[in-house]
Amino acid sequence: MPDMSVNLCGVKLKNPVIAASGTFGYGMEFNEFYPVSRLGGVACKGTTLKERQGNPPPRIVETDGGILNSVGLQNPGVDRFISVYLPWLKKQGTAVIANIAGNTVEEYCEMAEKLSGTDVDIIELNISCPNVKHGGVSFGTSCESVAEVTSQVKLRSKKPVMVKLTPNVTSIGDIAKAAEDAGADALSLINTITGMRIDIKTRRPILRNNTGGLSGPAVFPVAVRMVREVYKRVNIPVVGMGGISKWEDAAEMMIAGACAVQVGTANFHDPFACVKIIEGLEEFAKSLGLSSITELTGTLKEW
Amino acid sequence: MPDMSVNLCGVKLKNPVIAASGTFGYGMEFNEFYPVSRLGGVACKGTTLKERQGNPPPRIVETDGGILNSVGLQNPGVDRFISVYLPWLKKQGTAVIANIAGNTVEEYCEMAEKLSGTDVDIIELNISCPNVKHGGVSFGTSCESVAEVTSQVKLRSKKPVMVKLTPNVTSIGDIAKAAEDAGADALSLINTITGMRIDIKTRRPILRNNTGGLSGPAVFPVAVRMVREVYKRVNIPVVGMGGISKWEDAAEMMIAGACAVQVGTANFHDPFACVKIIEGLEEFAKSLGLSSITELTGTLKEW
Amino acid sequence: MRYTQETGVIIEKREIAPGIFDVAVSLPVIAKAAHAGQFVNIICGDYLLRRPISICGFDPEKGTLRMVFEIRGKGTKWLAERETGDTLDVVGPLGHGFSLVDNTKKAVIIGGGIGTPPLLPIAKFYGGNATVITGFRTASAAILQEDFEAAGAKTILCTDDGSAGFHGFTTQALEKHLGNNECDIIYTCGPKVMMKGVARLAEARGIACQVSMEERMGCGVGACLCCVCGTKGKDGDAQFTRVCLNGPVFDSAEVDWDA
Amino acid sequence: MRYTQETGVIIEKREIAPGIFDVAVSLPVIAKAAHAGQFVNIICGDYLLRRPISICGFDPEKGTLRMVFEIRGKGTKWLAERETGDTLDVVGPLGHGFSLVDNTKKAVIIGGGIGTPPLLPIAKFYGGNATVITGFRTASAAILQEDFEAAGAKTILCTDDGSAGFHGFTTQALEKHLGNNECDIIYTCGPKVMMKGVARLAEARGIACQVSMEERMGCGVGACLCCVCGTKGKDGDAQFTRVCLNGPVFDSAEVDWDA
Ligand SMILES: Cc1cc2nc3c(=O)[nH]c(=O)nc-3n(C[C@H](O)[C@H](O)[C@H](O)COP(=O)(O)OP(=O)(O)OC[C@H]3O[C@@H](n4cnc5c(N)ncnc54)[C@H](O)[C@@H]3O)c2cc1C
Ligand SMILES: Cc1cc2nc3c(=O)[nH]c(=O)nc-3n(C[C@H](O)[C@H](O)[C@H](O)COP(=O)(O)OP(=O)(O)OC[C@H]3O[C@@H](n4cnc5c(N)ncnc54)[C@H](O)[C@@H]3O)c2cc1C
Ligand SMILES: Cc1cc2nc3c(=O)[nH]c(=O)nc-3n(C[C@H](O)[C@H](O)[C@H](O)COP(=O)(O)O)c2cc1C
Ligand SMILES: Cc1cc2nc3c(=O)[nH]c(=O)nc-3n(C[C@H](O)[C@H](O)[C@H](O)COP(=O)(O)O)c2cc1C
Ligand code: FES
Ligand code: FES
Repeated sequence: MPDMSVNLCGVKLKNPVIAASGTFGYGMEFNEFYPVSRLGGVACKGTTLKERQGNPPPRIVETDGGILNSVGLQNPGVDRFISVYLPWLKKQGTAVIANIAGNTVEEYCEMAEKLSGTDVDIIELNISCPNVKHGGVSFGTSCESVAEVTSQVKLRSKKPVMVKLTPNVTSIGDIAKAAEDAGADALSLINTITGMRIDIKTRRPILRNNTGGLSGPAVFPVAVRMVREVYKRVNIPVVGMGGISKWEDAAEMMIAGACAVQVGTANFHDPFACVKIIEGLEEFAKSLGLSSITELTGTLKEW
Repeated sequence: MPDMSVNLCGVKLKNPVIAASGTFGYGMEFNEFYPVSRLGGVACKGTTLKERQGNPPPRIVETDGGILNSVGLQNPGVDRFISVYLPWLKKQGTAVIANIAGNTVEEYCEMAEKLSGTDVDIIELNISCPNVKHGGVSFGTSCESVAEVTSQVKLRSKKPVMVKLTPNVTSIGDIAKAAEDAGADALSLINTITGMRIDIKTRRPILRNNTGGLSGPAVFPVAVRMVREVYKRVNIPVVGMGGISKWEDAAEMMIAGACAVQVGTANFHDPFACVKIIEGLEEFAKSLGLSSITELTGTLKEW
Repeated sequence: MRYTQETGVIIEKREIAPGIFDVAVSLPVIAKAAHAGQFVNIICGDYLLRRPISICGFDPEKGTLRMVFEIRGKGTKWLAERETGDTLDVVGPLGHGFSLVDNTKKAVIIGGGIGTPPLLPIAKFYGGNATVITGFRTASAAILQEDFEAAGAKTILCTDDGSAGFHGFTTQALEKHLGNNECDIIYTCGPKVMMKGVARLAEARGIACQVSMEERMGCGVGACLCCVCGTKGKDGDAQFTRVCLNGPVFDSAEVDWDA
Repeated sequence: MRYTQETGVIIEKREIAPGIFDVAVSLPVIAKAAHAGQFVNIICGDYLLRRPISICGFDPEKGTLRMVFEIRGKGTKWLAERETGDTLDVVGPLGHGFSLVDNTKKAVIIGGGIGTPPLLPIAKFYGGNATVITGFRTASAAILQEDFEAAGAKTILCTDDGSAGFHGFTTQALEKHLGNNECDIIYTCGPKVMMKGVARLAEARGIACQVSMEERMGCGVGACLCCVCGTKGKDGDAQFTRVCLNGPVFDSAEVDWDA
């Protein structure tokens, strides 16, 4: 049997499949389908310093091969995350990734400090949420601000810091390099691509927030390309996501350069998506005679 | 009957539907399905100063809701475009948009000069082709180079100049504004989003060029959002494209801000796509009691 | 494991009004766990998001679930094209349903259009103590009248165009009914404006009222926060609450109708 | 209007080898215009790109087109699931086919695997003057042998595993055949390496050779330049030429096998 575990900046994941932030809550709901201990990890819903109500509904619309969402970081705030949700999830026996989003660099730092005193495994810096007015994606679109928030958080965090990148940029490679140089322990990508759909009868955007973030199979080729670009540019681990819905996609993402993957939108279609991807990857590794699934990562032979 | 014609920077199109560059050749082939005179216009295959062979095959791969292509501007060069293809197409009775791509600003200018002496209706500056090594998309990703190439071409062109923007940028609004300020007569968007797909058996990119450009329904929400963003930012006409495959999509794009649309990938699925979109838009305009299809443009009521 | 993903065979299908279909699907696990007011989430062909459909009936013995749905778009069109013998991929039972406590109380049930199906199990519970007021555009769009009658409920049919029953809105019929009859509890499902009107009438009279909300959904299980509706927080503050997990049924007093 | 988009009913369907299907579709306009070596482009379910399939036979009187295809992926799987009575959206006839000029000449036809079907009309043209050499992985994968025989052609069956006929490659069988027989023209369709081998044998002997190329396609009609293969330009320069319009059939001397 191939070894399915991967080492993500010092944290051992039992397999390379992580549920993506915002699509899986804190794991409690999907735990009613299967034990979330099956997963390599759970990236929790984006957390802010204070509780947030998020954007008014409708918050989701289906598009060809994807969805747009505009949840806008509804969450109970970092303190309740730590006191209520984290203990439950940690008890299940899977790596816990806290996903944090601030309005200011200082907010990111405060949250990182608070989380440093918990048994969270990794902090994922969400500098790429397109659905909030302040902070969010604006931190992720320039090398300077990426470097600034990353280096400041690194000073105050005792946990490994994984920076989550937005695809809404001209050069994902430059942004990735800036995060690495600023001390990021790992990178994850892609967050959603900003989009809009309109109801032609009412001539209103379907989402009450006007725009939303595109995810799902539609974005997969863009995600693979960006993961590849980043993998070639940095020496820290890259976690790939964006449109992964079956094990073949996960394998493709790993071959492009991902050491682990996150699965988001696919959970909506098939609640067992993550489990099936883990099983499929294991079969694949077996059929290739790999001793470890990590042997896939970055093995793409470009033309 | 609603008036279906639109005025695109001084050129009257009989209807707002233009076949998108690179998907329709010079119209000869689709003219074997229906008279291309039915169309508002044809944007011709991207033309370079000298003949180009393009990239080796495979040049296309299907993805969820879209395709990646890496044709790489195979074309006979601007002189043969002018002597062989343009006369035929012009004779059909549809607006002819010459799409040009240069390796240098000077090449763009030379082509614009040559085309100024022909009966081409509009020059579309392709500063957004992701499938060539030099020039192409690199011109389209910074405000400075967009401004430079646009203003230089404007000095040498007697034809209206429509600048075609790439979606692979952090702020499409800034780029659009730079093009407008440099004298662009119109803007068209979006070109393709760079992506990659991998054959997990061979661990090779499926496209021989490694990466390709994503088009088709998958990109539609991104295109609508960008067209909206650009429409709000500039005062010149915007031609919307990216994933339009039915009249409802064209209507949505116009409501977002497009004065006309281009249809590309949809022609591959349904050779009559453009004709059906024209008919559908006309029915729609009739059902709304519009006297002119132009009344749709930009009528979105944002929340 | 509170939630089940089950592949079930369609064992019966009828078009009960133009564009409205009544199906029975063999889903033994879900049927056993189901409760009035809950819903299921169904894969419709190649569309990415599942479509939520209310449970109109459940037979734990036969292991069947009954659903009534209307063609509204691509997904429901696909669903309507399935035939007896075809299978469906269904997740359920989902959400927090109606509370049914004391069937000696007098219940009034108000349904509007395709909001009517989830109310049938309530009528079955209250039997003769239930009055069912349903509203439809026109006579031919009316559904489930015989089912409500078979449950022993009194029925008041309303149509917008007066082509059958009471000519007017369900809220008007409700107001009339409440003037002359006892009522301990009200249940409603239908268009938002109708439910808002029903809630106002109920609250004015101090009658408990349960409403079933509708919202576009992602996960359907409470994990993504896509499906929220406005509710009043403890201190009266507006907040957003998940329809799929905390609803679809809410106490009308909780709902912030203007959010 | 050289091209037609036609919706045709499947009037016959058979699985002629595991995973290989033989269908007859009613497409009167396309069938009337079709020529050996051309292909059609078919919508397969919800997939965006049409799938190119060669014309294996055409009956202008009955108005039917015959196609033989193998399940290779999602699209051909969808196609294989269609049944008699279902309709297909087909564009055709497309491309530049085989040139068939003088049926008194001796023709040798070499097909590999699923490359065999487009060769059947050639065998019908040459009849007794045709020798058909076909190669398959194994005996059970062999197709169309009776059809070639019915056309009056001599057939030489090769299998990679020796489970039927000649144990070895078609190119070996061809070399043997050419050593002992007259041959004026060669036609081939199959895997690229096989065609390259055939072309080399033909060119060494100065025999004209027509090859049918395969490439991933976009528009299928010559407009998008997605489907090119390497060919030798007039001055011997490498260039890329559209398989869908200038091919799929090329003179073997034109093809740049290493592009
Ligand atoms: C809890 C709940 C119970 C429901 N019960 C029933 C029922 O018993 N019978 C019935 O006919 N309908 C019911 N609906 C509405 C039904 O889900 C929608 O009509 C259906 O999703 C429309 O899908 P479509 O693909 O046909 O429409 P499209 O407009 O093509 O769908 C596009 C997207 O929008 C979503 N969407 C569109 N309209 C609605 C809507 N009204 N509510 C939620 N999502 C929507 C779809 O799910 C899909 O994701 C219920 C909805 C909810 C939330
Ligand atoms: C001119 C021509 C004639 C053909 N004639 C036949 C025939 O008579 N019988 C037959 O069985 N097959 C034939 N093929 C091959 C057939 O088109 C492919 O097997 C089919 O497209 C695979 O589609 P899929 O969805 O099943 O596979 P997938 O791999 O899922 O397809 C993904 C994409 O790649 C394309 N693709 C994959 N393989 C090929 C291929 N070999 N050639 C071209 N495109 C490919 C598909 O069209 C699709 O766009 C022909 C191909 C060409 C170009
Ligand atoms: C409903 C929804 C909510 C999301 N919320 C968050 C979030 O809170 N923080 C975050 O970093 N990413 C969030 N994302 C982005 C996902 O984590 C992921 O990056 C993206 O959806 C692409 O992956 P996918 O195609 O597998 O869904 C959200 C995505 C969706 C669909
Ligand atoms: C095969 C192919 C070739 C293309 N070639 C060109 C080109 O030469 N010049 C150009 O400006 N755009 C080119 N494009 C981009 C299209 O014109 C269009 O911007 C893009 O495909 C998005 O529209 P769609 O989704 O309707 O196809 C090409 C697109 C495709 C699919
Ligand atoms: S649909 Fe995901 S929380 Fe309700
Ligand atoms: S497939 Fe478009 S040119 Fe051949």
